[in-house]
Amino acid sequence: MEAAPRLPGMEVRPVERHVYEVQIGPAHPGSGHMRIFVEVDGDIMVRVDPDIGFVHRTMEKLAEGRDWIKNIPLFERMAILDACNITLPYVEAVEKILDIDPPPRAKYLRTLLCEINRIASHLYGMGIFGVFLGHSTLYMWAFGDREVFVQLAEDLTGARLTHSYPVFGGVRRDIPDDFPQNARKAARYMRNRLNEYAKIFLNNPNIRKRLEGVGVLDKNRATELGIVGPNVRASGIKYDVRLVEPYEAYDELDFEIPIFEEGDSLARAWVRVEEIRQSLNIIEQAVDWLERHPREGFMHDRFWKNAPQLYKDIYNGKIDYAGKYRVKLMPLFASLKVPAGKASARVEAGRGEMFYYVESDGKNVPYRVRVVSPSFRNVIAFKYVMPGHRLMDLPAIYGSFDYFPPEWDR
Amino acid sequence: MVTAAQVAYDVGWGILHYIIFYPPLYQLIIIPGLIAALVVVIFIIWFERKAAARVQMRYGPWEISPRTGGATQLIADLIRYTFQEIIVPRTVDFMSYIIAPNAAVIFSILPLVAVPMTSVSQYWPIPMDFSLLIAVALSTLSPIFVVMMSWASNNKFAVVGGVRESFIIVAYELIAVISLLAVVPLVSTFNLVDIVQVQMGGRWLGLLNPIALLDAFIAVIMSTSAFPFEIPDSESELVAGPYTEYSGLMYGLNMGAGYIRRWTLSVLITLVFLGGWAPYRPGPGVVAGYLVPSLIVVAKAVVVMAIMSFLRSVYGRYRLDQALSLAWEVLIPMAIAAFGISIAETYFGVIP
Amino acid sequence: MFAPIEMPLFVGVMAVAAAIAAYYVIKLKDMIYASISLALLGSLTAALIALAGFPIVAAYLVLVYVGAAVMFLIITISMLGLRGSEERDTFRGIIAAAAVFTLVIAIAFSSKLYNFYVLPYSVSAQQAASRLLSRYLLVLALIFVGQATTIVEAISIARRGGRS
Amino acid sequence: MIIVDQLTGVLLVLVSAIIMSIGVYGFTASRNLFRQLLSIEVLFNGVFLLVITLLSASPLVTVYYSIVVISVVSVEAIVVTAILVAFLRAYRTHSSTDLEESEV
Amino acid sequence: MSSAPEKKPNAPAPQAPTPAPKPAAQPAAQSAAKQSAVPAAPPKPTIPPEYQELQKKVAEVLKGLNPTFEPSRGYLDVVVAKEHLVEAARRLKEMGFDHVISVGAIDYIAKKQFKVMYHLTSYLNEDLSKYVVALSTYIERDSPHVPSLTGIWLSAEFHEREEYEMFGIIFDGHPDLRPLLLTPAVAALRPLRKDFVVKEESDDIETDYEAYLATKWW
Amino acid sequence: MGFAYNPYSLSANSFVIIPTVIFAVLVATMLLLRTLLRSDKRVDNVELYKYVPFESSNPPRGTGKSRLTFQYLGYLVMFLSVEPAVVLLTFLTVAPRSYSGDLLMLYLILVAVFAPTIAFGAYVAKRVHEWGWA
Amino acid sequence: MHVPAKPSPKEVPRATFLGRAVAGNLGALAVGVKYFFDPNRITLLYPHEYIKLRQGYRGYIVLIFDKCISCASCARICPARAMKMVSINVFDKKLKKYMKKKYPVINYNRCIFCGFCVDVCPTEALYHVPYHDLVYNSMADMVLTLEDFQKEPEFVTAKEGVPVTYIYDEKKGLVKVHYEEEGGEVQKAEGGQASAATEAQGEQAQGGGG
Amino acid sequence: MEAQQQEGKAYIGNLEVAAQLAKEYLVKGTVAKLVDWATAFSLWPVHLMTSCCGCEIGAAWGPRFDNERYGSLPWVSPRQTNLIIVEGTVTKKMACSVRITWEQMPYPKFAIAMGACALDGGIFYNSYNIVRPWQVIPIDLYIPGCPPRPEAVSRAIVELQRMIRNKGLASKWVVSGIRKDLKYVLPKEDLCGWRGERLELSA
Ligand code: SF4
Ligand code: SF4
Ligand code: SF4
Repeated sequence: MEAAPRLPGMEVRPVERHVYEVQIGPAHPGSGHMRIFVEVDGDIMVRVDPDIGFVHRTMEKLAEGRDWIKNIPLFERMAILDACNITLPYVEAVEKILDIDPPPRAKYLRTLLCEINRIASHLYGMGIFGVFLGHSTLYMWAFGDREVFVQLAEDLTGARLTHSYPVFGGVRRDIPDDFPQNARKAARYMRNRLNEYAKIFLNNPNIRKRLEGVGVLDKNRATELGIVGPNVRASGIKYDVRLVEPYEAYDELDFEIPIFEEGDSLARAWVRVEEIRQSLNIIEQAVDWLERHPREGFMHDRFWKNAPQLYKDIYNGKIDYAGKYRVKLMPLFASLKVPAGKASARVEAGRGEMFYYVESDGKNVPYRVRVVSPSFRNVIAFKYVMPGHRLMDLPAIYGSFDYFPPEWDR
Repeated sequence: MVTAAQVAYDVGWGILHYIIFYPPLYQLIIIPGLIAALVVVIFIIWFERKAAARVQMRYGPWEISPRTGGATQLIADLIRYTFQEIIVPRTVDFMSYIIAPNAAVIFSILPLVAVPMTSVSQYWPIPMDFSLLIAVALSTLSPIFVVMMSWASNNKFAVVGGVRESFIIVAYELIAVISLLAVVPLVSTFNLVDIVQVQMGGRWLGLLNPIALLDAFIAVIMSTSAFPFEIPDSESELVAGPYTEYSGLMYGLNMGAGYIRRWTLSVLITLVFLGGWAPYRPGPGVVAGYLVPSLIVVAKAVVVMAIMSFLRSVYGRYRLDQALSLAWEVLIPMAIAAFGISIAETYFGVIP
Repeated sequence: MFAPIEMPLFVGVMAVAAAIAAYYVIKLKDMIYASISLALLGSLTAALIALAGFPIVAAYLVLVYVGAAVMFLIITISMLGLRGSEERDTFRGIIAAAAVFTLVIAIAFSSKLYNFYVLPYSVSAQQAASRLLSRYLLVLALIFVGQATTIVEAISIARRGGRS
Repeated sequence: MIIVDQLTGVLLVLVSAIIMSIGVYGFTASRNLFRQLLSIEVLFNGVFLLVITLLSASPLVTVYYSIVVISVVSVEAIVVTAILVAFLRAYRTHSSTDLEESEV
Repeated sequence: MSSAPEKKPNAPAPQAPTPAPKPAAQPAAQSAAKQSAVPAAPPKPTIPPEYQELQKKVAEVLKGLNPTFEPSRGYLDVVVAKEHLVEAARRLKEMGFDHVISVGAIDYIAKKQFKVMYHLTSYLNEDLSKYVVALSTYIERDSPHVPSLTGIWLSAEFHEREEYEMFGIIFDGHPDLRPLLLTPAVAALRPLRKDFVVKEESDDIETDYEAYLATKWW
Repeated sequence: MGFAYNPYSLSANSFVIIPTVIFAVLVATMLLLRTLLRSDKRVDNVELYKYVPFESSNPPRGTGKSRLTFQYLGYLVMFLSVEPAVVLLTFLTVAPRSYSGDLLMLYLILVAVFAPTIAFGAYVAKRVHEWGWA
Repeated sequence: MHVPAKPSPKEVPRATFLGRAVAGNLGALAVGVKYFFDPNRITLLYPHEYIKLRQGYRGYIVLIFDKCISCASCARICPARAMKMVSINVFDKKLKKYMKKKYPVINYNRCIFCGFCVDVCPTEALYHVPYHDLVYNSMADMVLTLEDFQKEPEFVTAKEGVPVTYIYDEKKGLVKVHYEEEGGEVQKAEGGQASAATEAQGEQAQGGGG
Repeated sequence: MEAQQQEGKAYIGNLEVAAQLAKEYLVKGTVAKLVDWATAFSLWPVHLMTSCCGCEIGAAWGPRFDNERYGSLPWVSPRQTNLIIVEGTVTKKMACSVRITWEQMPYPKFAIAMGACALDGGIFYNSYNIVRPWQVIPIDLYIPGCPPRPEAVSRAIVELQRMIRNKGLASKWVVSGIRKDLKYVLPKEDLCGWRGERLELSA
């Protein structure tokens, strides 16, 4: 064998003679911000070694040096396309330590944005999935339809992706006046659209061939690997944080958790489609609730009772220049001190269970925040599911787990 | 009296007639050869992008010339490629690296000299007795150079892409050969001119044997690795397949070679199944006898190619082994069946 | 009809090209390029055959031999990843080559020098086909059976499961 | 005119002899199995030419023979390669040395 | 309009949880001292009510291993000694906690200890799904060795690799203990340890105008 | 028509001379462009990885020419064996109409012989685990 | 109103071989052809059109100098340390003398447009302008001085294009309409502050006219 | 006279000088304009996602903002592209790849830094694991925002087209082989471990 080029500073790993090592990523269309060492024997992958960390921006460390409130935008950058779901457990955990419970309207608003985010995130994942299989139309459609929901989120929060919406004790804005009918229109539009998605993508014989029976994870294997989210529901496991430990307003809403038994890539794609349907239901219900109830109770009293009149005017839409129904933050937010204690919280983010462990020692910065994002728990699947498949299955499996490297790298 | 104008006219006519319309030159370089192919490829890539954009809720190339819908986009791309640096990596085999794409282009257009563009024997580049056979045989040569390209690049993605290309050749070649030759029993000849003449009355062979047409169509898509068989340069695992290391105009050439191959085979399909210059009967003279029929063929072939390009917006790509087993379990039996249909039609005298 | 006066010129050019291609098959270090040379050699042989008046054989050669067998070699070699040095026994080679060359020339020119000539005449494909069909149907069927056996045989040999 | 044809014939015989001897040279000189296979193929190319030239007096016979020869040759290439593959694989599995280093 | 911390007295120094066994039902009295800056008084940290029942079950399962339960919210913090970790893990797995949500380590630099926590929950046992249990142990900061639980829960593999590179905790028996996220040079810093301090460029939010304009921010 | 329209000249022009000229022009263009469009030496000194093979923007490891996709050799074998037969059959179909009975018979023989063979081949070729090296 | 979520087992729609091969292909092709002939384009022709963002959009930030009471809340809450307080001499109108006062300045190299500073400012001395599509040639341009911070950044797009908004539609998702047709002006007229919108609109009118 | 002769010799013997003169002779006026026009309308960004701004890149090439209208097509391999968009944070692990990708692109090439992280670290300004992209590659345009709106990406492309056409960046490169307005950085930090030692490659 010829000597591999010797480059200083480069880890040289021995490679079995009969295999051929392909490095996929980071500057590769078939990988996101990660590298996968794939060893192929002919066309069959024999060893897959995901090498992650290309987007590791040291959030856990930075969080230990920053004020509590500043960590919300920080953690949001993990997966900006799923911003509300990603920051919500942090907010919840801190609320648990503070022992406050946000008012119901705030809960519904959070739920609403979470579901909008979930749809946007699923559509993003489907779009990327499509482009992995060479189906550019699905990519474009998913991104086009995602814009509908991004637009909704923008109407609600004032930013396309990085909403920084939930804050301790409440949320930052209330819905604008025209939001309910817009949301309903969007929901109806999306339902029709999903049928066309099924026609051009999921039921397309070409795509079905690529996905059926590929990357099969059965119940026990999925449990052993600790896969989360829609992926695990595609394997027939009834686990969804919204189901087992309802948070925010989820225990008051009527929706289903779609479960599939097959556990292959196709089922994983279908779970997401069905979840989009359910999320549309939830959005409609939440919007109904918000419309029926008066605009009050946006923020926990503890942070709001001393608010001056100006703040209330802005909230009630009497002054409108940087958005109506805006919650002004009290200056104490800037240097909030949280009592000593520790808490964990989990929510069902777009890609699965999002888990935070927060420990405070009574200072104005956290003592330790441990973040486990759904994608981080799914990485292990690549290592154990891919071997034995063909090289061309790599994007199919990779895409079906709905990758988002910044999320797993944190 | 001989005037200067007359001389000029004669000389001009002479040049036109003996140089430009000299059949090999005309067919290789002008229509349907390099120049027509260039125009068509530019149009088709533009069409491909625009059609996909239409399906995909957007505009596609537009700003460059809003009035024509961005039709000059590909010209800009071509010029940009021309004036870009050509990086030759240190690890490549230089001569093969340079030669392979050029040879691929040449062998892609070579079948075009074996096809007639008119029924006037004066304008045949070669004797037409075996033209179908020669064209089919020549069209199988150019993929070899894609493999050579990938091997010369000495890049992992390129080599994997090259091997996939060779497997795809294995899958498509038999289909293409059988389905293109499946019309032979109906006409009892390899002469493409005769084949076109038979179809003059609107009895296109594609209608007599639609399965063969479908199969040939799919084989062409496969052979040029277009969607849904875009396997050799499937970008999600192999970055650009065999072309990964090529930059500048060399890459343009590579991409062009694939499209030119598709163009060549489309012309062949047009002649064999879609009646060639069919409703039109070539008259005497260069224009009526050569230019017009060749333009008709070009027009038909462009339509064929446009349909192929449209599939990009509907399909993803197959896996390599799926494409292979699809070829062996569905398409080759289909092609053999189409062949049988032709023989049976002959036997039972469906066509007089 | 006779061949045109420039026929030997064409043949000569092709012959030189073919000889060069053959030389490169032997010379090139990289097996892939050698196989590609072989493909070129096959094409040039086909061209020579076509010039000699048998385009149908030429087409068959290109389709079956160049398109298939050479492709097979290329793929197999690239799959096996054969590279590296090879020893050569030049002396033995030259002796053998010279012997074969003399032999061929001697046989060809001694017996039939004034009898063979090349017709610039195309074999009618229809004629050939009808003759084959009418006389050698069974032979053809046997060829088919032989081919089919080859598939089974080669597949069984090449795959691992067959042996173990 | 008959001179021209004969000249052509002589040329063809010559070139086929040259190609054949190149093939034989490669076959005898090299020790690499695949090189030998390629050399045989070169040899066959010469043979095709020679057959065509020598038999061209009766064209139909030429066509039959050459078609059969070509079929047989291509099939032979397959079988030989298949045997090689099997051999190499067996060789590989039994020995720890790498293929590329061992002179096959 | 000033901020809260100025109004309130500073919070007392942080009290790291003690590893010593302590009756879980009676939280430490010291928490009363921890009045926070937040207007209302925080509750006494206890075992959350919905976990009371689970706590009994877990205590029963881990009998003989001296489990202690630390106050926490949203999960049940079970602390066992390092020697008993593997056995406790095995029993918890038998009980139905079949995968790991998170493996987290905490650096209590004042006590010269690391705490390693395995947050567990269940997929297949639907009754246990609603609980999160943290199996944790304290280890010495100087010789950070802890038995790897990858053999019991495969899902812990990448988490343990991460904690390894971030804290330098060596998980004995881990099949593939390499740095995960960082390049070797950065991982050598053990970045999540408390003695690795991230530089703030300046804690001062106020600057001189000229200095501000003169600063090359990049 | 004269010299240039002689079938041999036509063939030579179409198959050899003009393609060779185009080929030469193309190669010359490429070499010329490569010489002309070179970045400055100063730049090359800064960009050390410019001329190394592309491997997803990692420092390259190993060489590209190596042992490759082996699993689909079965399809290849099948192709090679089926092609001569089928092409032979297609060649025979130019026979005049009166022979179509023979032709049909030959076709049926071909189908009868090759249908099971192809089925067997496809079945075996699909079982990839029997083909790999490892 | 407690309706717990329920798991609902579903199945991937399976089809028979023939159905899959024929109906699947035809269905996919039909959808493709349908959109080919009846495209549903939602594209914004960007430099010629631009989205008129809603009032609440968190775009670039402008300081209203007179309202600022130098409380430094904005700088303290800024998660990216993009805001700094700088002290300058200002003429105090009440006291009629020069005083050293602190004012915020912003560094757009850092700012993540989270809007915390605007939301925390007790006197609403900061506001967002509803646009966010500027690019810079050098990083020095993005460190704003106090004077620049009081001006709205130049909105180049408004000179080149016309404003559009998107409305929701059940059939087509988002539909692009021209801003004037939406009656946007009426809304804007109410904006009490000298906001970006009004100025941008003035520019727009010029752009539209020219 | 003598000088001329010497030059004449140089032309024959020295290919580089000859090529240089040929380029200077050919590429000016209309040809230069054409080159700039073509390059401006054919900016193909390479597929390199460095961080979460990639979402908005996806949206920017998605149907609503459709940057393909400018003739800009995201392409897969750096060898065929001429634009690199650094999409947000560049970590130390990624920096090597960014650098290699940029180096493997053929000239004339352009670079855009997108997002606060790519300018000055954004919210991660004091992270120990990031580098600033302008320390790694020379940048032409900066887009602030976190993430910038897709329109801002479009704006950057429009702006870059203007720059290319007004300043003749592409044609100037063609003539002189180097872009005078760029500082070619060699990173101070040892990103992939390439400094000090020469690359050894066995073919
Ligand atoms: S918007 Fe956020 S990042 Fe920007 S200056 Fe305000 S607080 Fe800082
Ligand atoms: S928060 Fe408002 S008033 Fe206070 S310093 Fe900032 S801008 Fe001025
Ligand atoms: S600028 Fe913001 S969105 Fe972009 S990479 Fe940085 S954190 Fe992510």
